[in-house]
Amino acid sequence: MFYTIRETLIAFKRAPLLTGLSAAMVGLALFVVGLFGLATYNVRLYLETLEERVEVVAYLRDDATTADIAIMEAALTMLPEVLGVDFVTKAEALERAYRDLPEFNEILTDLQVNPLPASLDIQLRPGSRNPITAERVAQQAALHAIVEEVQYGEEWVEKLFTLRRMGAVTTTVLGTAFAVVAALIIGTAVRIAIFARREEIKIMQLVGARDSFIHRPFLLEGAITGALGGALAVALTYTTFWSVFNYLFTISWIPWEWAGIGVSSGIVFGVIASGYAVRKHLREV
Amino acid sequence: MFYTIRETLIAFKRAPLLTGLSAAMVGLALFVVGLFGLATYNVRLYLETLEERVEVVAYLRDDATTADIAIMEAALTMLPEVLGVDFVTKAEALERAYRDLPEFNEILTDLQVNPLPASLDIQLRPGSRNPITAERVAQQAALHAIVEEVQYGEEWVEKLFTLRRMGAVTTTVLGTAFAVVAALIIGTAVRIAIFARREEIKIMQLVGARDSFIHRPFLLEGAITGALGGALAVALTYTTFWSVFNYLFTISWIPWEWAGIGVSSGIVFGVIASGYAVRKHLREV
Amino acid sequence: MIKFIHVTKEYARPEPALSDVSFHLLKGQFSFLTGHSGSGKSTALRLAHLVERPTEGEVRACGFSSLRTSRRDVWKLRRKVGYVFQDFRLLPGRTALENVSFALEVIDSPKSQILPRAQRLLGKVGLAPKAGAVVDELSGGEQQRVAIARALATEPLLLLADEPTGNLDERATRGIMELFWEINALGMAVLMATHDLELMRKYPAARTLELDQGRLVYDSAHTEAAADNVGESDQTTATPRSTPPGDLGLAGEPEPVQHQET
Amino acid sequence: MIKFIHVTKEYARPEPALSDVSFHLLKGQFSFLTGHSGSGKSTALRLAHLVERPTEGEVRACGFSSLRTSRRDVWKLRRKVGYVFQDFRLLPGRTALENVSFALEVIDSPKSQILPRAQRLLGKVGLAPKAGAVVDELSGGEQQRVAIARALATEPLLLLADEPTGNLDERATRGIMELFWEINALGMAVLMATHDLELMRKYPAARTLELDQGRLVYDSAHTEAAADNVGESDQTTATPRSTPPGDLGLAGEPEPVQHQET
Ligand SMILES: Nc1ncnc2c1ncn2[C@@H]1O[C@H](COP(=O)(O)OP(=O)(O)OP(=O)(O)O)[C@@H](O)[C@H]1O
Ligand SMILES: Nc1ncnc2c1ncn2[C@@H]1O[C@H](COP(=O)(O)OP(=O)(O)OP(=O)(O)O)[C@@H](O)[C@H]1O
Ligand SMILES: [Mg+2]
Ligand SMILES: [Mg+2]
Repeated sequence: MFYTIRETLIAFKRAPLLTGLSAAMVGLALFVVGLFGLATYNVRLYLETLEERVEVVAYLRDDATTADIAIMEAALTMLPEVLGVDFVTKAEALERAYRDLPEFNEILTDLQVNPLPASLDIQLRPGSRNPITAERVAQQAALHAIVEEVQYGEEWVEKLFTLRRMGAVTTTVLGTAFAVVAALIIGTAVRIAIFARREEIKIMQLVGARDSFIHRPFLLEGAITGALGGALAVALTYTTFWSVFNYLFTISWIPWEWAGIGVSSGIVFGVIASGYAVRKHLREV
Repeated sequence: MFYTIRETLIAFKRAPLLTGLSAAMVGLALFVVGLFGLATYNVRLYLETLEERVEVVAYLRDDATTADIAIMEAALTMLPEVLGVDFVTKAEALERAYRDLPEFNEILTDLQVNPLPASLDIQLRPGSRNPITAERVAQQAALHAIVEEVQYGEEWVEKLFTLRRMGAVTTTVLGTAFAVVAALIIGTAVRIAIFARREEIKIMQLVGARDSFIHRPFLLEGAITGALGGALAVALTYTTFWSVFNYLFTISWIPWEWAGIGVSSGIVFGVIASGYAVRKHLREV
Repeated sequence: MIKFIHVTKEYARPEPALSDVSFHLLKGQFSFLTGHSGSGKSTALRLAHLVERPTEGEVRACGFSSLRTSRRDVWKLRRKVGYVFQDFRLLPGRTALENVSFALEVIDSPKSQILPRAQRLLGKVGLAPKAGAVVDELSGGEQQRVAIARALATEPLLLLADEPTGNLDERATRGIMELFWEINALGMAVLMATHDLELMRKYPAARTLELDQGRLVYDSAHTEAAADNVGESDQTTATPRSTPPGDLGLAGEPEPVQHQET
Repeated sequence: MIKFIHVTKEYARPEPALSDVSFHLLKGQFSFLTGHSGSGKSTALRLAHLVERPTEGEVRACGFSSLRTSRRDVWKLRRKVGYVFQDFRLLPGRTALENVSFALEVIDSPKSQILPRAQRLLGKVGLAPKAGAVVDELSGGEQQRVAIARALATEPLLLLADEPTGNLDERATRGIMELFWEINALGMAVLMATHDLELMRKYPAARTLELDQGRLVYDSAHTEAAADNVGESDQTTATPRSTPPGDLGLAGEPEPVQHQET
């Protein structure tokens, strides 16, 4: 172990340029993934705020009593998919209509009685904002006798759901592609670096070193290169985040676990790439 | 020139692994940019379809004559910002309301006369779908006597405009970041490859080669590496496009000029990186 | 120690580098390997180290046969053999001391002995004051002596030395040769490729093998035998005519071919 | 051709590799440079090639002064000088022929002459049959001869040869030395570092410079002068006591220091 560490340090000391360049390359490759993660994470957050608007509205008959409404509200609140229930009176509904639908203002003003019904607005829990759950909740609400009609903006919910699915697929595809590319770049960088040291590997073999003995420092070197690169990637991503946040618009920093995963995968890939590259050179002698 | 080409070929022949790895690295770096370009291009196309919905609606008085309406339609059509004008009759408006606003169905059915006004729906040209132009067109429309009221969904237009601006900024920031990263990766790859050949550079100097003489093959090599990498990047991006198109959802291929720009920049960066790296090694001897 | 049995080695080129070479170097024997430039000396040494494998025939060294030892096991052979490469092959960027101690680390020497032993060997080849210098910055002769120190540091059973004095002046050459003789007297077999006829004349007690265009044309162990029936049987090769000097009682005993460890 | 004026060269280490060395190698003169391993021979040659610059003093070679020639101009000097490196420094992965012709291409020789001349020189060093072999696959002595052919191919005014026969057998050494003498007779100055005393004895007509621990302790051009006041003035160093053999009429004329072209 001591030998391995010392050999690795010697390699760094001997060819700081090579090590530095490899680490930089790894860092840049992971930075691409980091940037993408940052963008994805913020898009996801934005979609979530949109989703909060998904709600089921139960329009109530004008003859519903306060007690009936309270019972229904309590029943709905107990459903596992339901986050909360808001009661909107006829007056509040009219107010909203004035605000949201200016083209009807005239008509509404002309009417003697308030034609708009009272309603219970049912918000769904984050995981349940999809067409199927929304419909189920709507059916539950429709069972109550005081309900005139239930609506949940099928179209909007469907659209949002499609958008989310497309987003998820795109993110997965692009993310995977970037990760694979990053891995390949890391692998290539390490292989080139080891190619530049093939003579050394040969000499070690000639003086009787076992393959595992030759491997170890290179593996550790790959790990350190990966770690340095990962750290660099996190630093670059954070700098980007910070600049955008301060000079352009408000975005959120990715969860630190993501950063951790990035660095760890840098290390893993560094080790794998080194191992593969060294093995290839070992076989040649 | 002959010498340069021959030397470059020799370098490829001598260390195909090194050349191949460098080209692969360049290709992967540019692939990142290509993927991003593909995503950006398609998001842009999607935003454009959304923008098509930006329109100014002029509600007409019930006493407007067909002749008045025709004159107004003609006048509006002649405005440079206007793409087209659609006349929507009172009956059509009612039909739309039934369709789009189900919660008002009951009210609408109860009414004896149709309360909804006829309207002229004005579509704007692609470059003019922003709050300022929309307002100007709205003011133009309001000048006509037969107009009751003009609306153009200020909020929606504003939002879309903000979305587009954010999109443009994000694209520019991310795109620049990716391009810079790709350039750095290319530079690093070429530098590592040349580092692996520093002994050769030294020998050339020792036998009396002028710096420019040593440079040239490396520059050509950088150019070829860049070109190969660029071609690889285009191929990879196209493969991704093709897979997504066939197995996931319909997207569009980026304009071929973008691909051309990608490959050219690969070449330019290859040459610059080689030049820089060789110069660095030349100075050391 | 080393046994070549009708060994032919062909590289990509048409003329073989070695053709039908047979000889047997006994335990503790000292032998020069001579011949013109390109006659196959280095090739013979590389074959004995299993860096290359013969095209035909068999090479046995320290109990390892070229026919049975897999690539993954050659390190076991290499730990018993010291090799002074013609082009030194020092680890670049490391000091002389690091180069020598590296060879000791590789074979898992006890940690406490590594540095003192490396120091002592550098002293023996006259490089004590240069122990801390990076090898790339040493003169040609100094590098060669580091290579020699590295080869001897592991106390090998067999030393393969490829023109180990090519970059040394007379005084240094004498020192190195005395060192070789001394360690040879303790039982280490030596096969030393050299083109220095005068050097060989100074050590008439050593066996001499001469190659010419890949053929073994002279073996002082069979002065009367014609060059072309050399190595026809184990018996002939196993009987040395000239034994190395010093107290090497075992030199005459034929070495049994040990089977490779697994 | 070469003039060392109180040259001292210190590397990172405390003891200088050369201290206060002064000598003047005349046009067309043949000189051996000898000394023990590590005495500074290669350092002196590198200084004459402006690969290194002196710490103190001045080196002039072929009209280029170490004090006035910038790094960007050294290629002009190198085109006039052939250098046989101690470690050969051949371009890896290329054939012997490519290595020699490369040196000719570098100095912009007429294209039609490059291959024939490279071929002829490989023939002269006895490597005609190996012209097409990749240098990495040549034997040590073969590589050394490729290096010699490369150095001579450009018809240099000055040959710096660093132990050019260290890997060669006696016969090949004789061939190379004859080649050197022959070309020297046509006017090429030679400064040859060697540790082969016997070789020097065979060419008593050549001048001999001897270094010891970085000091010039013997110069056959001043046999009576004490070693420590060697090179005190240009006058002493400029007068050769022994001139090389052959028809070198110009050997005695001191060479005017040309100023570097720009
Ligand atoms: N890897 C190789 N591939 C092809 N040919 C080779 C290889 N190594 C050596 N040769 C050829 O085999 C022959 C013998 O080479 P070897 O190195 O054994 O000679 P040597 O006796 O050591 O010569 P020297 O005294 O010059 O070192 C030479 O002609 C050489 O060109
Ligand atoms: N680049 C360098 N950095 C530091 N020290 C050096 C360097 N090159 C040479 N030396 C030291 O300078 C001294 C002279 O070296 P030089 O190579 O000139 O010796 P040499 O006479 O050529 O010896 P040899 O006959 O062994 O080749 C040696 O002690 C060597 O270790
Ligand atoms: Mg050899
Ligand atoms: Mg030297």
